Amino acid sequence: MSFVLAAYAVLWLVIFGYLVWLAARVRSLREETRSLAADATPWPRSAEADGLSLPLPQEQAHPLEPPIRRR
Amino acid sequence: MIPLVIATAAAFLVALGAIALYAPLEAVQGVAQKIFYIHVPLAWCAFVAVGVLLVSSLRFLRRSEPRHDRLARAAAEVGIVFATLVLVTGSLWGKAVWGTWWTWDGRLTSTLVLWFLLAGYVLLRSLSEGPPARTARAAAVLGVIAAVDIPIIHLSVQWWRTLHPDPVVLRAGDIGGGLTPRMLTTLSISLAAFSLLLVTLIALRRRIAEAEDEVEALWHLPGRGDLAA
Amino acid sequence: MLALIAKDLLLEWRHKEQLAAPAVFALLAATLFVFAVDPTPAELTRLGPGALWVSFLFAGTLGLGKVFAPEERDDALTALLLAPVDRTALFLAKAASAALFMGFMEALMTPVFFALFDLPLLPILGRFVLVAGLATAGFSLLGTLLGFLTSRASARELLLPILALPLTLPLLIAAAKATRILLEGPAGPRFADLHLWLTLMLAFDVVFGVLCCWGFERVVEE
Amino acid sequence: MAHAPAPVPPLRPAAPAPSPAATAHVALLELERVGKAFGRRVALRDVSLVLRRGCGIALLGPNGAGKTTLLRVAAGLMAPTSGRLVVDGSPRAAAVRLRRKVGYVGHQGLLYDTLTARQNLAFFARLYGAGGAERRSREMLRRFGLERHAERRVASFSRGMRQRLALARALLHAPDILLLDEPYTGLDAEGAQLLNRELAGLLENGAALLLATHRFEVPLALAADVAVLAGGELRHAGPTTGMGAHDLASLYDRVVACSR
Repeated sequence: MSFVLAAYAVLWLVIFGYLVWLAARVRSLREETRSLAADATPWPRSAEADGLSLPLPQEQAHPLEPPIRRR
Repeated sequence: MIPLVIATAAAFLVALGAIALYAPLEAVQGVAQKIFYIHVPLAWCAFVAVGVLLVSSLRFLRRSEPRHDRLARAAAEVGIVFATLVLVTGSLWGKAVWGTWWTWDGRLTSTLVLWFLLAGYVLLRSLSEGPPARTARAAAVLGVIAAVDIPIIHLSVQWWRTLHPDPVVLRAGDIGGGLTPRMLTTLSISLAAFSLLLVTLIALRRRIAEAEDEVEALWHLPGRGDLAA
Repeated sequence: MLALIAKDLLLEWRHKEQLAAPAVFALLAATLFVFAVDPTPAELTRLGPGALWVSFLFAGTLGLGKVFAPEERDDALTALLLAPVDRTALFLAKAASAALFMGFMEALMTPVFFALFDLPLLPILGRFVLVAGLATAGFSLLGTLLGFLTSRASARELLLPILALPLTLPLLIAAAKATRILLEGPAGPRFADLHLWLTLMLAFDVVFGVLCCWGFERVVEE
Repeated sequence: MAHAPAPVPPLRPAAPAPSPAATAHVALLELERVGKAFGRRVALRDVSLVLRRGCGIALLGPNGAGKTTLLRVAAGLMAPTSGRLVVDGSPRAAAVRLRRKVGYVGHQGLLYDTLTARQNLAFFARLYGAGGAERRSREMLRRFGLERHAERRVASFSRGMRQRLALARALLHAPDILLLDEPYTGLDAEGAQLLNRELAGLLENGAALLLATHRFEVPLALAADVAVLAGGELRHAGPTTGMGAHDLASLYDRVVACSR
């Protein structure tokens, strides 16, 4: 009799254990998204930044437009 | 998602009730036979999970849509959970009926090998470092190969068992035979409950896989918010 | 195709010492096994083949990890993909060179094993080579593909055996059983089963030969 | 709504090559509205380009603009997610038919470190078939000034010598189409000069060239067209006849600037 109970106990133990593990997985994903959103910085765009070898005259460098807002 | 969880819970209540009250006490094994009602459905679910893995891997290789890849990932992981349960309940049942924790019976041993294959699949995915698309394709190919190999392994384990020179001491007994109608109904209820559980877990794990892919995509776009319009 | 195999042989010849590593490993595994089990001569016929084949397959996985190593270093694989050679020929060439290396290791180690286990090799040599050939072919085909699948994984040396050994279990069982039946000789109780095991191995090789070529093509295409 | 790509003017043939090419400027390889996405990240969007016999195109663009992806798709290494490749006028099995005709040099050398230079070339020559592997590999070593190092292992090669050997490997089977990803990086003056001589020679007898680079003087030296790729889109494609280095630079910055 004890083995039957043991079997059913293990059944629920493993299933709920897996659910708890999944919940932990979701929490860690949420943390990762928060940290990613925090360090999103606008990307500088100019000829020098693109590693071009010819020195461009300064006045031709365009002012930086604000990065496109994500909808 | 919620209705699925409620349905599974209800099905299990009915199944447990049926197993405890409705199913008759089996003549030879007595109450220990009640493990049978979860051991067999678990084994059935493990093999269904592998089937889902095979189909979704093949579909992903034909048209590489991420959703097939996610389904394969979910099926493999849930498959391991069920395979582990099959092994545990199998050995508990063996201990209860024959007094030995492990009988190298053909079916149980095949499930053990199945467990290794699924573990290998999940390990390949988590340890791969190349571009995600390549990992997904590699995992899909492994999924197909593992699934095709299972029947061959099962056959060779059976031969390994039956062509064994020494007389086999412990016959694990044929699980299927000798079932009274009442037992059969209990088994089918329990089978339905476990199948629902399988579907719920796979659906849940697939949703999490979607979240994983979202986060993965964010890593590739640091700083620029221009997700493809 | 031959050019590919020739290249692999040339590559392997460059650092010959690496060839010996799997062979030494196989010998070590078997010797440790004997120490651990301390079998009586009668048991040796029963356990010897098992120890032999477990050691061969473990040593085989060590060799497999290196099959795609030269291609990984300077992305030479891309150069191969550029050549007008179809992917299956590429894969079969790699599998063939892996099989050659494994065969070389087995040829070296089998006499040593049989001597160590005091088992008669000569009377069964012919059929044993057949069994070894079938096992090595199947193992190299599957192993080469798995070697490629795990080429981008960390802890690759660990992951490859974990994947390869369960998948090639039928070969291990068949090879060990067949070898034992050979050792028991034609008078043995299960001599009739020999052809069963051989057909199983052949079927395994054919099924996974086709499947691995298909699989390689799927993964190598970007 | 993504910025509408500047209308792409039809590619007029480059200034007449040194000697007027005997064959008309027939198209060897056409990329028709090629797109390539890795999951959510779009690497190439709606790129159309034609590689003509005897014409060269220099591909300019900032890092991450998709130059390498474009070259790998053109070499048949990567299947485009949208659009198609047309080889000699037919899109059928383009990637496979492409392989015999393409010479590709990427950032890595694509060579076997543990083999010597001659063994590398001999192996690849045999791989491409059409006998005389030894002869052709020795010839290539000579043309790239590598005879002295023929028997040395590639692992011991400097960056420049490795790049020369990679170029030799790519030109081994006299390909019709040349795809070079920043071939001048790591080359010394002599190496660059050897490369220019080889490229001019190949262009002369009818090869098509697509070359990704960061240096403005390259397209001018080869009298090649220029194509500017930014954000995975082909911003500009046209000849460079009568353009100086600074005109090219300001054209580049105007084109790249408006892609933000």
